[in-house]
Amino acid sequence: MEQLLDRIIAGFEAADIEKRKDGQVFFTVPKPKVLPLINHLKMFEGFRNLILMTAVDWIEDNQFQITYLLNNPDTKTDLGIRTFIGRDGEGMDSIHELWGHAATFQREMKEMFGIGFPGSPRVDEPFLLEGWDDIPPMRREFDTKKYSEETYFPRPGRETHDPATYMKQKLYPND
Amino acid sequence: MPEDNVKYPAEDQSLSPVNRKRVVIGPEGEDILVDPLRDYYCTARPEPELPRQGIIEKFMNWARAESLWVLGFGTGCGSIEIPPLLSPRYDAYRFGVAMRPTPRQSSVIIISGYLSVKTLKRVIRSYEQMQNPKFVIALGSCTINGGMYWDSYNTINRLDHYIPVDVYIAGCMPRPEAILAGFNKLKQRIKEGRGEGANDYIKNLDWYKANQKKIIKDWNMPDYNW
Amino acid sequence: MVNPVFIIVVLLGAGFLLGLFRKTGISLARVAGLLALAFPLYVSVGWMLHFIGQTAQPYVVYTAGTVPPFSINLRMGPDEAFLTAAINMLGFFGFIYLFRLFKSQGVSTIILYLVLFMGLNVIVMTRDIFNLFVFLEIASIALIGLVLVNKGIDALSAGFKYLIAVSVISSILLVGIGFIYYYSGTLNIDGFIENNSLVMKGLSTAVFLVLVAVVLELKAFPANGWALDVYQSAHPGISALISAGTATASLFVLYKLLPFGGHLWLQVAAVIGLVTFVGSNMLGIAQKNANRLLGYSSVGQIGLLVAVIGFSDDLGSHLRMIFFGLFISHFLSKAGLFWLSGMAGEEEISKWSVLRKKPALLLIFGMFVFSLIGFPPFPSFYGKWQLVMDLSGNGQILWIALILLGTMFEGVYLFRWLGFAIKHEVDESKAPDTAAEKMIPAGAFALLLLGASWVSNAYFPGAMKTSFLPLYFILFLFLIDFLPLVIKNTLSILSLGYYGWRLYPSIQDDTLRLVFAGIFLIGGMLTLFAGYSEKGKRPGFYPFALMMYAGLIGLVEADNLFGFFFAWELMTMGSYILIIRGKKSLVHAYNYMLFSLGGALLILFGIALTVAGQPDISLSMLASPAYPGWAYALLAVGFLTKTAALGLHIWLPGAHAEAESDVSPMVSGILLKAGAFGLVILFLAMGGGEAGRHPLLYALGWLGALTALGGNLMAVFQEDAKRLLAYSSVGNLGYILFAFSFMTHIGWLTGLTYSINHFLFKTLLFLAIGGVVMRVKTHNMYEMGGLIKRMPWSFIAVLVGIITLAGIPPLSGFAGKWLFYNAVIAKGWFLQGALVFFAGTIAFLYCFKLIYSVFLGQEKDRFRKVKEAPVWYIIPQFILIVGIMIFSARPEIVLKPIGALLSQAAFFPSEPLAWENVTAYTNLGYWSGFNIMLVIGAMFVVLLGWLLLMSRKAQKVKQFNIVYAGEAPFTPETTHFSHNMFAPYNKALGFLIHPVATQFWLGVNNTFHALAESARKIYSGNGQSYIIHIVAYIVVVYLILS
Amino acid sequence: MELATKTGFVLLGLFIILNWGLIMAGIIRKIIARASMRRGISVFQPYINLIKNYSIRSQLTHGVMFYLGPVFRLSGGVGIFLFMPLIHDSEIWSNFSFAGDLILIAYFMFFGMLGMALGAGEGGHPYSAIGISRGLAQFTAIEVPLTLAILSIAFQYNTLSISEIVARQQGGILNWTLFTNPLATIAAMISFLGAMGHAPFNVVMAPQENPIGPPTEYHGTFLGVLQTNRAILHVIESVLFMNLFFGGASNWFELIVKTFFIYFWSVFVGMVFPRFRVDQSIPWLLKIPVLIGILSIVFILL
Repeated sequence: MEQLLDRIIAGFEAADIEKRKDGQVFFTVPKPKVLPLINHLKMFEGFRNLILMTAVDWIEDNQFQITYLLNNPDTKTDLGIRTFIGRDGEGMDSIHELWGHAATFQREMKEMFGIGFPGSPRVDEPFLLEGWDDIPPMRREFDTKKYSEETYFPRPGRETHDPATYMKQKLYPND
Repeated sequence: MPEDNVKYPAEDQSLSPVNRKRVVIGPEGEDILVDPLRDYYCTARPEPELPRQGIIEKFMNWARAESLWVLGFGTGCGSIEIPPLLSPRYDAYRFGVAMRPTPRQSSVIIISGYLSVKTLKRVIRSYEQMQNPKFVIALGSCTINGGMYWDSYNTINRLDHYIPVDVYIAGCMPRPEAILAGFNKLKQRIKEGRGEGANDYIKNLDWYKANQKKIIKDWNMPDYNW
Repeated sequence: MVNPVFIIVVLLGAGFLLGLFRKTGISLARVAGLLALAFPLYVSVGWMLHFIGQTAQPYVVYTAGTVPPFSINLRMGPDEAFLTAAINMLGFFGFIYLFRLFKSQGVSTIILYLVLFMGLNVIVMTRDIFNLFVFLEIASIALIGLVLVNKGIDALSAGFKYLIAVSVISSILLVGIGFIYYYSGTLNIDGFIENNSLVMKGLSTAVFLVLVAVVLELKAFPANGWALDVYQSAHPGISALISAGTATASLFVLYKLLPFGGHLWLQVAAVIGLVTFVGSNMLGIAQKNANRLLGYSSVGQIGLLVAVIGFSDDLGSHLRMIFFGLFISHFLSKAGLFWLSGMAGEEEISKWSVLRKKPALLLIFGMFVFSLIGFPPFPSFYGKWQLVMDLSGNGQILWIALILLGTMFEGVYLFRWLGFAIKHEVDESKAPDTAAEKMIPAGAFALLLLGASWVSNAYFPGAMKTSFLPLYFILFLFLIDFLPLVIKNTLSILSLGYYGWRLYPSIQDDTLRLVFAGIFLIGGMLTLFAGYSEKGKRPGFYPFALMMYAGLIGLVEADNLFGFFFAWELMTMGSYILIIRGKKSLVHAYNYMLFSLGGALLILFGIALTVAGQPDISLSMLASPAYPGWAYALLAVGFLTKTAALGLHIWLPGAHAEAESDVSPMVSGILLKAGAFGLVILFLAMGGGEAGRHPLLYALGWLGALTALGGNLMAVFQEDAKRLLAYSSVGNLGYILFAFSFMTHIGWLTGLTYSINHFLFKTLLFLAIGGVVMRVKTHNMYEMGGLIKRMPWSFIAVLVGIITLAGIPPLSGFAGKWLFYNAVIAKGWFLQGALVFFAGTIAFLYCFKLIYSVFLGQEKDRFRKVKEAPVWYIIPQFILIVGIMIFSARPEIVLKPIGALLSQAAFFPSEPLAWENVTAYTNLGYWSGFNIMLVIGAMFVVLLGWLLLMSRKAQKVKQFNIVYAGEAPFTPETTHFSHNMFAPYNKALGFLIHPVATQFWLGVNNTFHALAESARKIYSGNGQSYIIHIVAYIVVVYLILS
Repeated sequence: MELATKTGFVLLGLFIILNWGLIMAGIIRKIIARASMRRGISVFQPYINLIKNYSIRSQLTHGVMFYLGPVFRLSGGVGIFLFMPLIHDSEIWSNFSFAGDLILIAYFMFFGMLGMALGAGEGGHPYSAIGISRGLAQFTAIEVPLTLAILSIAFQYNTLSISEIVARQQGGILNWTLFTNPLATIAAMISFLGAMGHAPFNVVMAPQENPIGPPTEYHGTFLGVLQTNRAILHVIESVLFMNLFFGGASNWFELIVKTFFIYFWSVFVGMVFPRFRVDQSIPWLLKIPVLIGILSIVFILL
């Protein structure tokens, strides 16, 4: 594991290494190194299995984080590979050639975040949302509460409380 | 879809390929224009089926109430509460409740929990394919006011804006006992002659359709699914 | 009468003169040559006419003014007159054919040609053996000169091989002649034949040498490679001369010399001839080169003729008649075929489709092929019939088997060839050569062939006369083929009606025949009705359709076995042409023809074993055949090829499915009944009582049951609508066979009810599906669907059809099922019965598949605008529906008279089926078609009224308004559940329909082809090995003889 | 007049059979429920369901054949009733059995199946067609042991008339075919399992795999008609087996008791056994039951 990490650090400029638990390591690599790294891991290091791909919107830093979670079933090790791309229309390279099911993750990310994956099969078809015409709903500038109120006929009379203050009031009304 | 000898006119690009107008070549080499939404589906507008009067309608309502055939369609997490309903412990059969696998033969649809826009489309189809009279039981707070998904971008808040609801059963989730109580409430309603949701739906079809179309952006089915 | 010696004089003189005036120009020389050839033709025809109808003494010419043995004498008897007439006819027309060739080749070729024919004439006429030898040499050398007309290494080497072989043979002949002269002191043929008994001992070597040389001259198999090479590489016009001309002369030489060898040599000739016939034809089946194929066929046919001469003791007074029939067919057809080969200009038989561009050529080609195989009305049919009958009379069963086997082999390659010509794809860039000088000989020989057919019918013994009236009408239809379709169709329908009207009085008491005649005639008229919807003139359709119907009616009308077989072959010929008209029918029609031919030959064999040479050939002879076991078995198997019993069924699905829309009902609903009728005739003759327990019947019963199961099971798994119906026919004919083999009164009623029902519903279904197929242009059921909205009338027809097929009350199919149960229980064949019943329920599966996949389910985009089937298809369908309704409600109208007939004619005296008004009783149960219909009708109306009352305002919806788990169906194609509909059934029972029969026949086919292919290798093309063949042949024959 | 009387009695018989069919269905459902420790439906629930279906207000139709399908189906059921003698030695309860014998009834079963198949076919639903193809495929195999049994008893009694077969079984329980020809009875009763559509032969309607099979598209009055037929058919087929194998009935009470137990046999087996796939049930039916049927014939012939 340590040697593997050394190799990755040396060869692919991995940084920000974070050992979560036994056999599970997350780290960050620059965008151009992602594809060579994944290729290398799949071909030479036994990481045959793509568990998932997902994205996080760091709106404050104006970037998306994309995470690939790879698994080596022989050594029972997981690698989380993070990378950062710009929020404004910058796409990411598709890895559907390595794993067919990556196309589905990428389709979801395209729909939910608007991250482009040029060349990925069916990437522009709707995945969960049929006929969505607003900005992608998982981007944090999308105000889901406002959208819901405008769209879904909120039933009048609904009260909303902040759980912390509400419970405090209920349980310790004297404080 | 066999793509050879099929041509698409330029219009209707918004529709999915299945529902787009197309020209196919017939056996004699002639061109045939196919408009799926018009040619495959009945486009008639439904008419309300008014109840008969007096004792006959009362008798029929009794029969309808005592024989509630439920469409087996679980829309959300609440559908996990349905199977116990039929187990020996709760035994819904004794109230004349039975599950049917096809909407054509069912008279009750249970919306069991949160309803996303995508599922709503299927619910509308299934509901419209049921025969008059038909009844809707809405399960859980999600169908009442959105419940814990009240501010979701994709989950409806009020079911009764889209299809007429006969009985709401509150809770998150309601237990089988509550559902049985709901069935009995529905029976009572039917026997009182108040189970006219199907006719309400048809009478206010425009309003319902407007609400439905507001949230279902890719409306690629006929206006009424016979 | 002109003295025949002038034949020689004129031909020789013309040859010399042409030689002298070599420079005067080729045009004049050609005309002179033609005139020179016309003269012997005139002379010999004159002599032939002189001998016809009177027993004039042969005319003998003595040369040099003295009598033999001091001079050479020529004889002109009836035989010589006929043969020289034939040879000179060939010479005349062959000259015309080569007219253009002579222009390029110059006068010397014409001289060679004249010399050749002089030689041939003398060979026929001379009675002096040395003279014979000399003219054989002259003819051979002239012939080799003509062969060398074709430039190129092939012809050169072939001519050289021919020369060597002929020299070897002639030297043997010469040695033999020397011996003869040494021992008998004379060279005169009549002289030493008279003397041979005196000096028997020393002559045996002479006899051997002379006769073996003559036999080799006739290209005995397998020492005949040299001849085949010549056939292949010579100019077709020359090959025609070899095949028809020199062979004729050589045959006559054999005939002249054979008495010399005594009885032993007759047998040798028979064996050699038949070995040549079978062997050569077997090698032919793998051959693809047209001219070489004709070579094989020529060798084979000559072998048969040699055998006929060899049988001359057995045939007695029939010899000339048989020889005439076989010879004239071979002579005219083979010359004609070689000529056609020159016109087609194609070596490869698959490329003969160019003939299609000239329908007249195709017609002539077909005539020649059919005449070679021995189809009526051509002379060889008469010849072969009489030959087989006479041989069986003398107990020569093995010879018959060999003759039929050889004929079968010949059919294998000739029909492949004919099929290619009719149906193989055609190369647009080529066209047949139809210059007048080539058309005239071929056409003339075709006409002569027709004339010979007429002669055969007119002058052959009385029992072998058949009514040529239908044939004249068919000929008339050929002549008016250019007229519009409406006229021809109307004429055809009217002719069938007229014929029925004419026939009715003679069979009105014989209900059995009446039923079958009704099926053939009414069915024929109804199916022809559909023809009105065809566009264009439909060239060539009506003559053959009428030929098939003429054959079918002939079967019913026939009162003797000859007439029956004549009609049977006529029907086969017509139906073959009808079937091959389908778009993809090439292979299927070929299969059909091979099975039909095989069946016909077996029937001929069976008849021969029945009649065994007796003069009486009436149908009643079947009751007491000479060899009962074999005759019945052969006849039964022969008829079963037509009813497509399991194992013999593989031709049927393709043939019926790929035929044209209105031909399918003809061949399925109607034609198959011919086989059933044959079985009826056969079983009737076998009689009830003791023969009813014949072990053959037991076997046929099982075969019928298995056929029913197999046919129906195969139908279930078809995706092609017409193929499904075709397999269903296989199954239904299995029921019919099963029912008839009961040989009980009620079993026969069952069989006849099934036959009538099958005619009604299968014609109906094929017409309906044919109409649909016409509109949608596909046979695949899964491509159709939802057509009920477009074709409601066809739907009703199919619905009625399948209800009848499945035997559901109240329609008439149930009558068959009910009778069937009674028959099974009465007979005690429970296991077979259960099998057939199982088959019946399986029928339900394909019935549903048929109607559902085509008419119900999802409508496809492509067929949204198809129209109802043509009205000319709908009308006969509804006439048939009315027929079904009448038969369902009042079955007693038909069944009562049949039952009465079966009892009264003492076939099955007990009458277990009694009628009381409309109710039928057996000692087991009862059934009343009329009451059932009444009850069900009333009930149906009441219940329909009830439902109408309850749901009168139902909303009409469209095809995608179905519940689809909340989704919308994707496309009609993916929503129509049709392809491989009964997959689980296939999983459960599919192993039962493993194509055993197909594989078996493929195996037979491959074996013979492989055999022919490897045996053919003896013809290495090497002249030396050919000589070795000849020498070895002589040695082997010698060893066998001694 | 005679016809009117006859028709009157036939209608009365039909009414009794229909009601007994509905009640029997209720009783059986009740028994099943008790066996699985439930209270279960009311015995009269089938009536209520039937009334409910007839009181559905809206209908839709896919075409003429869709409309006629239930009519064919009910005609099939009623037709079998019409041609079936109900009570032994009773002229008035022999219906129209003078029109045909056992074979007529055996083949008339196809009438309803065909109509249903065509009607469901025109519905255009693929599941309908799948259900039908399974049903027909299985039915071919179900019929084989039954045929063998029928042949066996027809030969045994030397008649195909049902009244005659019943008459020959009178005079004590030991004269029943059950005892005189036990093998044929066993073969036929296995067929009966298949004909009734209970487990293990109920893959046709299998609601878990394809919504309810052939009648997927049928609703309201159409479904009501189908349910009416079902009630009649279950009783009348039991009557057929009663007549053939269990001595017939000499009065209505006997008929009711016997048909109940005959029908209950199929329910009983269905409760105990799991479900066959079609490609499993066909080979199974063609092995053991067919063998038993053949043995029964051999047994009779000896």
